[in-house]
Amino acid sequence: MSDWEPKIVAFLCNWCSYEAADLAGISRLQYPPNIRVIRIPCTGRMSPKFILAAFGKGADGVWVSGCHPGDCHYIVGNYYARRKFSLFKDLIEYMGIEPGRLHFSWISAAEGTRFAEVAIKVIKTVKDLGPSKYFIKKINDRVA
Amino acid sequence: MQNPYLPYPVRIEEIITETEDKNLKTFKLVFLNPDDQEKFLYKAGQFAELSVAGKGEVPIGIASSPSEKGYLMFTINKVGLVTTTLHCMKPGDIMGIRGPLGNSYPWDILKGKNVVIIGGGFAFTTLRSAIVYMLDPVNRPNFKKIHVIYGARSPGMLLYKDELAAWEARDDINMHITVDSTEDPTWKYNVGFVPTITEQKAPPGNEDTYAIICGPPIMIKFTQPVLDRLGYCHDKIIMSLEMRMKCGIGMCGRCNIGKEFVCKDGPVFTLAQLNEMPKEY
Amino acid sequence: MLGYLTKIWTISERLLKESKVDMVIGFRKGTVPMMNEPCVVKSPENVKELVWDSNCGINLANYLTDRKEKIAVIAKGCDSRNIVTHIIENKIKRDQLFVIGVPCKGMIDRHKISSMFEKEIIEVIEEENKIIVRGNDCEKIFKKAEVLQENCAICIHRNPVIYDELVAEPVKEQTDIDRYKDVRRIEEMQVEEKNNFFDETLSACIRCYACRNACPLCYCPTCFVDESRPQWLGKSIDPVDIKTFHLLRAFHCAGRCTDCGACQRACPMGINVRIFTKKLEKDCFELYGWEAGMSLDERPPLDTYRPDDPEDFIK
Amino acid sequence: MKIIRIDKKNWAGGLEKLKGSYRLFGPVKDNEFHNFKRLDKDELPDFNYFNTRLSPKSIIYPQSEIMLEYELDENKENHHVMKESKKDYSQRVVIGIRPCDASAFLLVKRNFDTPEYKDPYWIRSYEATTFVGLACNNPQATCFCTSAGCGPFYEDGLDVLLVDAGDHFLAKIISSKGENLLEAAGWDTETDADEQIETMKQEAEARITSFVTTNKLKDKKIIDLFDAPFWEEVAFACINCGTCTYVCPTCWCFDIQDEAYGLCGIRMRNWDSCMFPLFTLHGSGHNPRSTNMQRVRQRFMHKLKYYVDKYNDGIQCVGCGRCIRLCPVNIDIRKICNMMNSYEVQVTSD
Repeated sequence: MSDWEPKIVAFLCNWCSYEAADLAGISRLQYPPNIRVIRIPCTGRMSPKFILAAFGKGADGVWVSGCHPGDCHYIVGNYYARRKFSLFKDLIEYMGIEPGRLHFSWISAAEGTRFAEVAIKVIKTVKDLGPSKYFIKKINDRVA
Repeated sequence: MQNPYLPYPVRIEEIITETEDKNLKTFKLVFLNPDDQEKFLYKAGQFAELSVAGKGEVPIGIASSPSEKGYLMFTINKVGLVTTTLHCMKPGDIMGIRGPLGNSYPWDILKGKNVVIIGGGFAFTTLRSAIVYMLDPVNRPNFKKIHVIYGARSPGMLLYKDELAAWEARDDINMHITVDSTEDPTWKYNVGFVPTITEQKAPPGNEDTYAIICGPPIMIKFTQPVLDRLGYCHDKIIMSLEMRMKCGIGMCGRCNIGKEFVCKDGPVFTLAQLNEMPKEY
Repeated sequence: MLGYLTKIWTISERLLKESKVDMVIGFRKGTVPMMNEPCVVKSPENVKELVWDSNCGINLANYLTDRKEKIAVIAKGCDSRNIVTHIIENKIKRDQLFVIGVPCKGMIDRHKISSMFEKEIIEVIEEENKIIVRGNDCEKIFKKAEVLQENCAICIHRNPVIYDELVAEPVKEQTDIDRYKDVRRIEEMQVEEKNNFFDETLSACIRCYACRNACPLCYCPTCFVDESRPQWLGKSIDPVDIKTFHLLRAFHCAGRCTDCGACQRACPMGINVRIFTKKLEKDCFELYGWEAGMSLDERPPLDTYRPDDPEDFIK
Repeated sequence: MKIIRIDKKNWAGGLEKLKGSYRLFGPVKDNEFHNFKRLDKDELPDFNYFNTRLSPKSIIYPQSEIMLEYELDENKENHHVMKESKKDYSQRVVIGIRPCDASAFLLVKRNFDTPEYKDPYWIRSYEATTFVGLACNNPQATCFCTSAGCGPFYEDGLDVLLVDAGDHFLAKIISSKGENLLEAAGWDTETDADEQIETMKQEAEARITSFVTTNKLKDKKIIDLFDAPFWEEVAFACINCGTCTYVCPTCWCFDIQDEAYGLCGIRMRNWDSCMFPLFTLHGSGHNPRSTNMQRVRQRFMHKLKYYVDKYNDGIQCVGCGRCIRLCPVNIDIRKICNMMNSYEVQVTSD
């Protein structure tokens, strides 16, 4: 498994982290190519279903990133999201996903450098955990 | 044991966009194995399960006529997962087909009779099959007068426009095409809802005349009293039901109405039969 | 608790006679031991159909969703908290309801009693604090406390939160209860152990959705398991689909669940489904100081926020 | 019919012998209740049970079953073409099935084995299976098999009927399949116990205390029962879960689903339930059975009227009582059956 590379789905808020990723690109900042970005209108739009679907279809890690508290384009979307994520992360880890597979961050549009740094950190953590095994759906022997 | 769940592989030969809203496309399908075509013997009014690997199946009335050889034709409305996938497919793609399924229009009974076909919207597919079948030179002598009343919201929403025009030009079929409304000054046919046109154009009911109706529920609701007034007995009014289906062979249970399974015992019923059944369709 | 019945009849009869309500929603005697059937009584002559005993574990708030009539409903502590949630979530209006409050001493666990009684149970008779279980030519007497539903044993809100009339004086609330012992035990497990525990817990699940449907909180017109575009969940008994279902079902109840136990009581396979909802209940309490259904004036935790909410987990 | 005496000391040995040529399934206690499981080496069926929590229908008709498979990789030959999945249809035996559950398969067979279509999965499984029934010496209070077309010692649907007679079993051979099985197990002590079994049968039948009346169902009009006024009341408590249908040995409805895993996929079927709104939801959004009441009515009408009319051989229920015992809100099919049977249309005089 030495050449194994994790697949990480990143849900990035259109108004901040998504642009930060852009900025990181324009600034030619380096980070490993393990991230697949899905743009969301606001972290408030994130549904736990998206995260579970990503894990179910084989993502080794999921990363959700949005605007710093107080900076939401829709004023309060990320405040609601914060509560939702807090409970969800606790629940899914309670049910047995490894801490370190699911990440959240606040990154503003100006923080290209920070985006690259967090990306490196997220990828490293997920990579250290190895391939996902607990919430991934495969053809199963219970299905005759 | 033959596996009734195993679709015949077919190739999409041609895709025709039928209506101006682009929600209806006609698919011409050709069997990959010629033997399968021999096995697929159908009658107008039957349906088939179209199968898209990885997505599922969808029951669709067969729009081609048994008299048209070498291909099958289905006109599909974009509604759910499978039909949307179908709309995104292209000629040459491989899919599957199971059937023919269900009963058909009662051709034994219709032999030697006047047939009045009343259709609305995109429910005209198996009616097209019936018309093409009856107009086939081999079959035409088996029927007396044929009337067709077919309506859509607007001229652009009519299916099979070229064929409609060709039938208009014939004298062995009485066409009454109508649209709910139109601003097209070149429109030369009827304007008005199907029930109204039926009242004006359909022949009166008698022992020798059968009506086949397919259309949206609202059209059926208002056409039925018209046919009553015209003197059609309920056992001479023939309808085709739509239901959610999965297996298509009367086993999975969901299309059950009363003691009938719409997929196997139907989808074609006379109004007299439907009157005895719970109104759960 | 057995003495409540006459009062329930009197109130119901009065309300129906005076046309204060169109119906009374309560329980009638079941056809098998330890089961009562939720029922509706519309005429004052029929109020004697109503029963009340320790087999009324179904949450009657479940029968109020989107109703338009004026309704009297019999409510235990947990039912009343779900009624509060229903009102907050606009599933029914307060002025449509006449809440007949029942101070509750707990419901008995039929699965537990069955497993503690080797023979077939023919009859279960309830006396104050005593449950007499009879089989063919055998009998066993249990203390009610030993056969309570687990959620009742750890209940700290036995008295209705809202009511229009109480059928008896409030009961003493239980104190010094450790509600989350089982949750903590799992929290302390290693990842592997957790997965084994939940795989084992859910291995019996047949996806009948009794847990979902018995829950007054589950009223979405289209449940996520029934959504087809996209289809979030497969329909088979695949363990990941089952696990995902239970996770999301619990999550949809986050900050709303009152631990009424209806889900667990309904499960035909005896699965401990409360183990999921309780984790969220614990978190909501610890993070936001929230208990569901305690007040009509507070918004549930996922429908509000504080600028200084905890966010240690966010980078 | 031949009766073989099996001493209980020879029981385990015979079963082990059978495992050489059959896959064995039997009731096993799992936590609080019994269910049918594949018996591993040295594992014995546990007969200390009234009936299993779930019916044994899943042995023939699994809750989830792969039917077809396919490749989605366009570079491969025959991509997108379905083919049948390989299955194990080697001989199997269900040991200790209750007579009601075995006779349920005969009812279900009508659905899967029709003159027009044969369901190959169900039929092959069914034909590969030998049913060794365990007579019910002690029926439960919720059992009403005798008025639902079978009984505690009912033989139709079984290949062997086992009767527990204390230190030994009496095995009544009902079919050649059953005879072969006993032979393979090495049980061959013939005995003359017809009378003993008959007496035990009568005693067991006398212990049944619960009944339904079905005699008038056939004569009623579908529409009359369908429009009967009691459905709203019957359905009030129902929460529309699928418990009754999933635990029922005679419920057969299923759903067909495709699942793709990367570039390969399967078409599978899963049990479905008429209790679920999705069961009948049209693509257009229209749902012919959109309300709770309509779905409850469908379940009872199907079992107690439509089936009766369609096959003219009684109700689609064997009286096992599972739905009564496990319904979360205590909806009792016996009550509803009797309501339907005694329902008369009120003739309005105006």
